[in-house]
Amino acid sequence: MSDQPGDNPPESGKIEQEEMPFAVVQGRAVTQLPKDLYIPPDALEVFLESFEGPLDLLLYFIRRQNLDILEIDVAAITEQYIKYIEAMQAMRFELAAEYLVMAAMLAEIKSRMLLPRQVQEDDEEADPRAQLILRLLEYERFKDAAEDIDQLPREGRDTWSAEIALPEMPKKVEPPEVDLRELLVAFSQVMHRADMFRSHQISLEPLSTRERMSIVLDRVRSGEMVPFAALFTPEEGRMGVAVTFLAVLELVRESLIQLSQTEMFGPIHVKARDS
Amino acid sequence: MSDMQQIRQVLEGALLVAGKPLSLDQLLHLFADAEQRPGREELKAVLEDIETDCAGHGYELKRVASGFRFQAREELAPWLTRLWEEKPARYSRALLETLAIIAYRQPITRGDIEEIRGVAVSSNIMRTLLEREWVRVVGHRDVPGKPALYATTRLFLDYFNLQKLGDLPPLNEIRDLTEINPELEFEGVDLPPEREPSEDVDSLEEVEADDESELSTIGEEADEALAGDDDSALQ
Amino acid sequence: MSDMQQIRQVLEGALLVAGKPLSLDQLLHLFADAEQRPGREELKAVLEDIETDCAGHGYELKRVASGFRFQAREELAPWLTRLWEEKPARYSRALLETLAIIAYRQPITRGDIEEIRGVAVSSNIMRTLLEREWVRVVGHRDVPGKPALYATTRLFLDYFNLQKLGDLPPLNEIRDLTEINPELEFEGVDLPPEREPSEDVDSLEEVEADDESELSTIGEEADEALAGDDDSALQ
Repeated sequence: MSDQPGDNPPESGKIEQEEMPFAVVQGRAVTQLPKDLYIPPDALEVFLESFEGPLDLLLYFIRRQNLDILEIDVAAITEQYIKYIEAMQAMRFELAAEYLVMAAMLAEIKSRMLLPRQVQEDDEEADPRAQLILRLLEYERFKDAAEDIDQLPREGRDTWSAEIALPEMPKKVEPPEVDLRELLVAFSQVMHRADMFRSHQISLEPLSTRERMSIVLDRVRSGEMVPFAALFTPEEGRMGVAVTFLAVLELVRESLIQLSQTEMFGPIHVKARDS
Repeated sequence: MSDMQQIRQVLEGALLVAGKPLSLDQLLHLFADAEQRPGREELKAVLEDIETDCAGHGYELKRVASGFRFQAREELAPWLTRLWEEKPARYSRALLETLAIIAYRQPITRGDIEEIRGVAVSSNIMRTLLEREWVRVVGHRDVPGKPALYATTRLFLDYFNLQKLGDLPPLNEIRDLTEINPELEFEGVDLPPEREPSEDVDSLEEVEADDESELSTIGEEADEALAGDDDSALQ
Repeated sequence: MSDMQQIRQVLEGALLVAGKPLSLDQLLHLFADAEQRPGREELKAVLEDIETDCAGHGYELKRVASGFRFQAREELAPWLTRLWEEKPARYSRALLETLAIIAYRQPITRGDIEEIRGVAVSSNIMRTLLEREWVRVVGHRDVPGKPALYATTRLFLDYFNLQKLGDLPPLNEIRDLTEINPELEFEGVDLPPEREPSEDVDSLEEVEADDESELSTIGEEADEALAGDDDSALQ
């Protein structure tokens, strides 16, 4: 590996010998793109797109020379890379910024190599070649890993999950569970909200009356006349009877039931209103 | 591997993964290679073989109109149905509010509920409450449109362990709940805002250390997502 | 039908109809009845039995990250691929490289990936990986911009027929540079944040599926997956 890459001008024979030929034409290896050969821009584009970035392109150059990454002559690779970039630019091909950054970096490495070697005063300044080689090595690991992953048996390409038919099955859905506290919080919040939007308070009848209203309504629901007296359960005592009575009055007030009496002091009948 | 055995394996594999019945022609089409391709009779014989071998297994080879398919055995339905058993979803806030209003203000029309809640009550909510038999129609108010009057049921009381509606806390106590709500923090009442997994994780180390809780967070989110879906379905 | 035989049939049926991997917990959940429910060990024994019986058939019982699934044998792919009109998706090198870097270096930011690849990672690639649910955001690094940290998912492992990250093909070793090329001054060079690959994978195993308590952990995680119905995206 040459430590003085600057000695090799780009067109030097040494590099040409190392290069793998692009093609063999009439028995002669062609190592350089003929300058007069028209390459359709599309083809170049395809060529560039087959590389996953500047590191990939550099790896390609190294591989083309059958070299171990660790053995590369950074300067020679730099020459190739920059020639490639120049060719692309000559084709007025739009290069991704990364390629140009890499070109600049390579150029910098090369120019440093040209300078007389100095004892490194600043220990922290790293050898840029080493830095590049490490990046190439690291990238190559993942490039290989990507190929390995691509080889793994893949669902839908190499393997398929069994999915056979079901027999007739009844669908059952579990209804959600509700905690009473959830219900109370919901109510408190809705009442709170209602308070804020209203100037008047919603007054609630004692629950027992409202419940009794439901019960009475249920009794008369069928539409038939129910004897008024039958709505009362004497065993409940005075309070119970009073609650039922209040419920009936409230239902009448809300026009939910009708009371009818066919004759004076005759039995009173209760009927749901027109339903 | 004998030819027969290979044909059999191909058929088994295809019928298991196809996800639909396969006709004899489709099965034959699997063998592109003319030499390798079995005859129809041979194919039928192999299928019969496969069918016989299903005995004692959890699946069977069925012949349906469009061809052959593997199917799980009918007798397994009670177990298999559990695979799709949906986690009990949560009821929406709207549904709980509606139920609470019916409980406290019954008998009540939908219009009344809407007036209290300030928003429309969806038909789905009413249907859910009626299907669950927590609420029923006890009559109709004698006004234009004859709106139904809703009341709670015996089942409602049973479910919430109440003897009678009077066991529900009185309104003034309920109002206090609003103030103490933050302390109650019972599950399911207030869903926490969805949290981006480990948004507070700052370094690599923490990420790895935290991953246990990460996974559970993801799980919860999935649950919530599920609950949310069902909710919307219920509404 | 003996109990054992019934358990076996239920497991077979469930694994065949599920269309996705089922964890041990999910399998246990099939048996609602406490009396009928097998123990974990019993369940594992039955699964082993089922696995053994797959020999010579066109399918196998495969264990992947989220649980167990029946799948057609890999060797049958040349035939079975004819079942579908469409060719299986091919993924670009860029996508596979990005995926590989995330798999081996997780959790990792997009910037880190770009650093390794030397080229910008297109948003399309990240979106595809996220949409396929092979990759998810597990946190944010505490640096300006708070870049997202990416990691692979269980679905990624399932898709590639892996149980845990440790089953990935090992990363090539980085050679001892100073020895091979002493001339180059590697000292002071910023080595890429090199964690030992093996160590890497170990800690990640813990992240994905702690293999100590393997079965139970996998089970719980898979339950979550079921709840979220993660698989639907892949089907």
